[in-house]
Amino acid sequence: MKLTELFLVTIVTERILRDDLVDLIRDNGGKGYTITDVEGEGSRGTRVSDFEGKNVKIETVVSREVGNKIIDQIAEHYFENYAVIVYANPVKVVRGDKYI
Amino acid sequence: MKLTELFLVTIVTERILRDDLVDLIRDNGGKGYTITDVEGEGSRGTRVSDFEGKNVKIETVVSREVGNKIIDQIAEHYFENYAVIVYANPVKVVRGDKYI
Amino acid sequence: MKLTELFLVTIVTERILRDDLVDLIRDNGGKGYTITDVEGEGSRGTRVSDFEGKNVKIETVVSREVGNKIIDQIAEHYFENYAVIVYANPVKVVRGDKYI
Amino acid sequence: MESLLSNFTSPIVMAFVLGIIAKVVKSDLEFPQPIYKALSIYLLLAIGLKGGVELSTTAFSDFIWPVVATIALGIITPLIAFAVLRYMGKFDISNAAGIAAHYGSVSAVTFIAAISYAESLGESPEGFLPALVALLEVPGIIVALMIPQIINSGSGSIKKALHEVVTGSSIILLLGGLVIGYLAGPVSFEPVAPFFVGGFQGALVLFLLELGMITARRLGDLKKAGLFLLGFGIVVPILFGILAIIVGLWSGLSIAGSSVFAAMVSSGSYIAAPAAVRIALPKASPTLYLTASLGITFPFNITLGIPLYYLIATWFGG
Amino acid sequence: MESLLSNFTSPIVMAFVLGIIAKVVKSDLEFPQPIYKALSIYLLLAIGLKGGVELSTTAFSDFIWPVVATIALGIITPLIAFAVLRYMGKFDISNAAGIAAHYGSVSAVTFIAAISYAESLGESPEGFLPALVALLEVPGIIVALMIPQIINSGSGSIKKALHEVVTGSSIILLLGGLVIGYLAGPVSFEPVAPFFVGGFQGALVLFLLELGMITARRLGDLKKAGLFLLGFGIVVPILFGILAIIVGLWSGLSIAGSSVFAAMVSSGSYIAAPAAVRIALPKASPTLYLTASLGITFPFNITLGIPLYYLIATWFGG
Amino acid sequence: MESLLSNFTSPIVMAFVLGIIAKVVKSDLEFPQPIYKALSIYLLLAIGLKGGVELSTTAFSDFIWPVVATIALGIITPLIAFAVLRYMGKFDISNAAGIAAHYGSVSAVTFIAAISYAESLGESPEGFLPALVALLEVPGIIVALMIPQIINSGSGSIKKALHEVVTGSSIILLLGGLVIGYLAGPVSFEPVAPFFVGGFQGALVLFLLELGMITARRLGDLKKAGLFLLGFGIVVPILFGILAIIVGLWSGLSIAGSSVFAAMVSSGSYIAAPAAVRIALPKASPTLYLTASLGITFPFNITLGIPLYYLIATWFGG
Ligand SMILES: Nc1ncnc2c1ncn2[C@@H]1O[C@H](COP(=O)(O)O)[C@@H](O)[C@H]1O
Ligand SMILES: Nc1ncnc2c1ncn2[C@@H]1O[C@H](COP(=O)(O)O)[C@@H](O)[C@H]1O
Ligand SMILES: Nc1ncnc2c1ncn2[C@@H]1O[C@H](COP(=O)(O)O)[C@@H](O)[C@H]1O
Ligand code: NA
Ligand code: NA
Ligand code: NA
Repeated sequence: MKLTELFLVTIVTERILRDDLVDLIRDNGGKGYTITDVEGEGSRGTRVSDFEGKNVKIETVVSREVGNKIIDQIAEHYFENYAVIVYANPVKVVRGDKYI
Repeated sequence: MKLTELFLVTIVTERILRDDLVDLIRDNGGKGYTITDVEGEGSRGTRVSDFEGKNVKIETVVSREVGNKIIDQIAEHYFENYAVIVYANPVKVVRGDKYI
Repeated sequence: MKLTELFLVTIVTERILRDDLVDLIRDNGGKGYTITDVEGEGSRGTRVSDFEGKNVKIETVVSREVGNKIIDQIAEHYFENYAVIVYANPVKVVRGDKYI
Repeated sequence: MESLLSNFTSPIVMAFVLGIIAKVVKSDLEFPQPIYKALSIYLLLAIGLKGGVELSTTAFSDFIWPVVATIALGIITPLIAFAVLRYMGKFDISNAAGIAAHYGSVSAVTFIAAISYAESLGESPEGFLPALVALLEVPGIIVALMIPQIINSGSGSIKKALHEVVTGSSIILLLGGLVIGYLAGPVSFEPVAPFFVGGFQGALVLFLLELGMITARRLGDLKKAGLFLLGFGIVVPILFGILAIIVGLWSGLSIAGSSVFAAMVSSGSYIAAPAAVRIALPKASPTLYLTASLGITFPFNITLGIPLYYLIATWFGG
Repeated sequence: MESLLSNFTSPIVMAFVLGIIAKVVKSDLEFPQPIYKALSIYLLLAIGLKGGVELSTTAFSDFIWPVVATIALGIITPLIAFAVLRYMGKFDISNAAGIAAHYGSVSAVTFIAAISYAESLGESPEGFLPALVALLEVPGIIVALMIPQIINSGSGSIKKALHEVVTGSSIILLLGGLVIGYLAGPVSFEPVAPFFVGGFQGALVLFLLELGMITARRLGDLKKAGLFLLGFGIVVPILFGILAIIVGLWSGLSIAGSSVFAAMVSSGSYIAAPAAVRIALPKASPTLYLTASLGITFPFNITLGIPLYYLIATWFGG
Repeated sequence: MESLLSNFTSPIVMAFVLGIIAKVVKSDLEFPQPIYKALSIYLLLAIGLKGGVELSTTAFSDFIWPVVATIALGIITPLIAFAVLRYMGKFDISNAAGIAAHYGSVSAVTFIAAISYAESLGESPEGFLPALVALLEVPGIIVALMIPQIINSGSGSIKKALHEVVTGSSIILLLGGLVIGYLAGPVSFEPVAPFFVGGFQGALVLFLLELGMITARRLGDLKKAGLFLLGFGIVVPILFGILAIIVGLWSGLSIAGSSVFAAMVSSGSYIAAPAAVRIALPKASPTLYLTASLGITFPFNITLGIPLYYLIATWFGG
């Protein structure tokens, strides 16, 4: 099976940003995403979404360029006021061209 | 602590394939797996499992050979008709020989 | 955006160890963590937490040293008697200095 | 006309509409998955239990003919549906069989809504009808899945699909409930009645709220489904309903019972069938079969179909 | 005094205290998230339904003035709260407006607890009060979010926040319930009453157990909130309560009705408002507004406030 | 004999069997985790509340001796269990103590099933028995966990385990419910009774359906547990049951009360104890203690044990 090297960008953030970030991913050329309900702690405390299910983790497999764009956008719009962590690592993807 | 380099194979797919894929992992020599309930979107739309809890993410830490076998099998049996994404990345595992 | 290379340490274990491991991460210098409810199978069978929601996955983004300390501590205290898998991989983190 | 209106002001139907509205205005209202599952476990078990308790006080001769009628319709309806879809609708074999499997089976919620409707009019449909729901659930799916196997060798795993249907949670709960209710009888059932009978209608309101939200998602797929399927999803249920009323009355069911029977037979499954079809006929499009059974026939039946079947049953049986 | 004590031995209030205790002793007691959500869906829908059924038998002239009073207080209270926070408390614009939005809106649970309290004393507050809860939920948030827009251009997205509030699940459920209950009327409502009325008080006990646990987490933030906010969270609700009693009695509400109205007006939202404020005023600190409305005012109202409002209403209206 | 049969046709017992069957035929029936948790919160709180309300109308002298009896048995039974396991069964210290901790504690569901059984026979066991369940939950676990500490220094953290037991959710809910029920009394309890009393038996049916499925998973481990443990899991509960009947009757409990007391004392914990043992005795095998208490003793008690204890109590006390 041919494997393509792409990037897995992982975002963990407040649940309230969920739909916004999905839009952000799509608008920057992401072809898909996977969302998990998670809990967590970091440098910021209180969430307004105590009632709504804590944090979400959004993972998206993208090309390097799309990944960079997504990261930049998140940094610009959400880093200042929201609880969010973003990291990326290379992954080998089957049928990788579907996701570029 | 001695760390062994192995591969983390991640599969996100329709919930209905869950048990089949667990069998597939075992049959190809996987020694364990971790399953998470997730949601997501990609190129395929409707799931029959709207009622059943969306997608599942299956992660398995395996040797390179086992990983390749698993990927090939999934590609052969499920890529045509089902919603599925598969990717892999190297990880350093503690007590790695347990998983080979 | 400047990206820092750090390590993502992933631990999957019995739910009953959840709070202990969070303490262990903090005590060794981890600055945050993300927890997911998961299911899984490995070499150990029965969990006492059948009622409590199976396994948990704990992910923490840390520096190499902190990661090594965490891994060593877990190996020392939990490997003998509990179901646990630990692995690590490098990730590029945005605002990485927050997590060192 | 009036009885139609009374259906529209039933809390059950209005909750369904509220669910649709919530999604149309993009509300963040969300029904937790586990609650949805719990409600469906509760509803299916409750139907089974009540049916079983009733069965325990019913003479065998009263329900043997309805049983025969149910099995017959369970075999005939998917065949008719397949023929219509394949030869009139020009669907390929997989899709025609996949959709047919849904219409051969039954939607438990449609059944419950029909019972509630009849009861709201002061009628009392036969108590053993839930046993017929359990009976009708399986054969239609099997018949439909067999078609591609006979025509050519289908690609999916029919054996796995059969296991899926026969041991599916709805069958386990319905049948299990029936047996428990039957063995318990009215006296042992009494202590659990407040939970399973008293709370039933209210729980149904919540369930239909969620079904409305799920259906709303399907409505977006209506375009992809096409005009033929839209017509199919309304006309074929009406035909099946009329057929069921005739057969039902003939088998000895009361007028109200026949109208509920019609709702049952005309309804399309959207829990048991989709899972089985996805496994046995992986090439069949979930968009098509789910849109038909959940996006078209279910809302039609719940709002217009049920009062219509009652009207027709009254004409035929009066 | 006695009526105060009777509030403390109500299962609802004691369940709330038990929840706090559970967290204080670090019990592993945990309320599953989906259950919490399901309970709040149930409670909101149930309030709406009951209110709607009552509305269907109430003359328009009976509730038109209370409606006017509600809207007026929905506009005035966030403005007062903002002024107090900004000019006496020296909070910045974002935080003052963010907290004000919470106090302009309403806590449905406080409302329910007030109804239960009144009923436990043998009173019967007006049945249409839930309609006022739905009415009061939105305008206060809008007014408060507008303030920073008017003073300077606020940074967050006010449009998104408004959509969030207006289509929020509490509004959909309350309003939807009201309409369904109104259209159904007492007769169609009867079959679902055991679920939505009979089970209501008990479900509320579970809900308050969980609210107690959530509140306990807030208590840890009390220090960060500061003394001013602590005073604000107690004194301002009392003032709003007195204001509401006067306006309520004037608008024709009964004594019991006015006391419930006071609990409503004095309460701070902790579901609809936080989500909207987080979006529209991202710089406002969730710690401040959640601690105020959920950590201070809610426990105060549920234990002391409600009996107090009843006492005052009796003085004023007697 | 007849009363045994009547136990087998109780909806509760049959739901348990249905759960086992569902797993044996590999049905996809699944009980959502949060629902399971919610049901157990509900059941424990409901037992507590009902017990508390009863306590509030019971004279102190009526239950002081049963309290003493409960504590005594809570201390003695784990010691006996340990001795049997260690010296007859040749288990190592960790495993013997770990299993003993389970049998020193109590299974709330077994208790409830025993109450239901007695009530189905027209008996009315003492209303304060739930208070004894809360009392019996803790000491047995503590005693058993102490044994390895005394014999040699145990490896796990006993302090953490004790905190786990004493602040565990079952204690918080049972004790909390008792106190709330006691303070509320019958009058304040009335509005929540439909939820906590009316719905109780039905909720129990759902709970036992799930317990059946969990137990079925344990049945696969029966082989690993070995013949000795199988015998232990049946014979020791019978012995404990007889002991409890004698002590219970002596302490003034009624015949029905003594039979329920026997079910309680003979039962093995499978919620509180496993968590504590896993922490305090990490070397003890969960397979052994869970299979014994949940896979053997629980099904035995629920089907045969409870009617048996009733029979014996009738002999002894008649
Ligand atoms: N070092 C970390 N490792 C893993 N997850 C983290 C880390 N720091 C923060 N997070 C996650 O990101 C969320 C927001 O972090 P923060 O913005 O630091 O409050 C937290 O609630 C965690 O779920
Ligand atoms: N680019 C992507 N990144 C992350 N997850 C994806 C991506 N594409 C698809 N997925 C996940 O895989 C599932 C199946 O994808 P697909 O086969 O493209 O419909 C989706 O529902 C997502 O959960
Ligand atoms: N090879 C593996 N790949 C992924 N997850 C694993 C693997 N082995 C074990 N796990 C996870 O770690 C848990 C404990 O594993 P073990 O200690 O082997 O029983 C399992 O329940 C799985 O969730
Ligand atoms: Na049908
Ligand atoms: Na207010
Ligand atoms: Na015991």
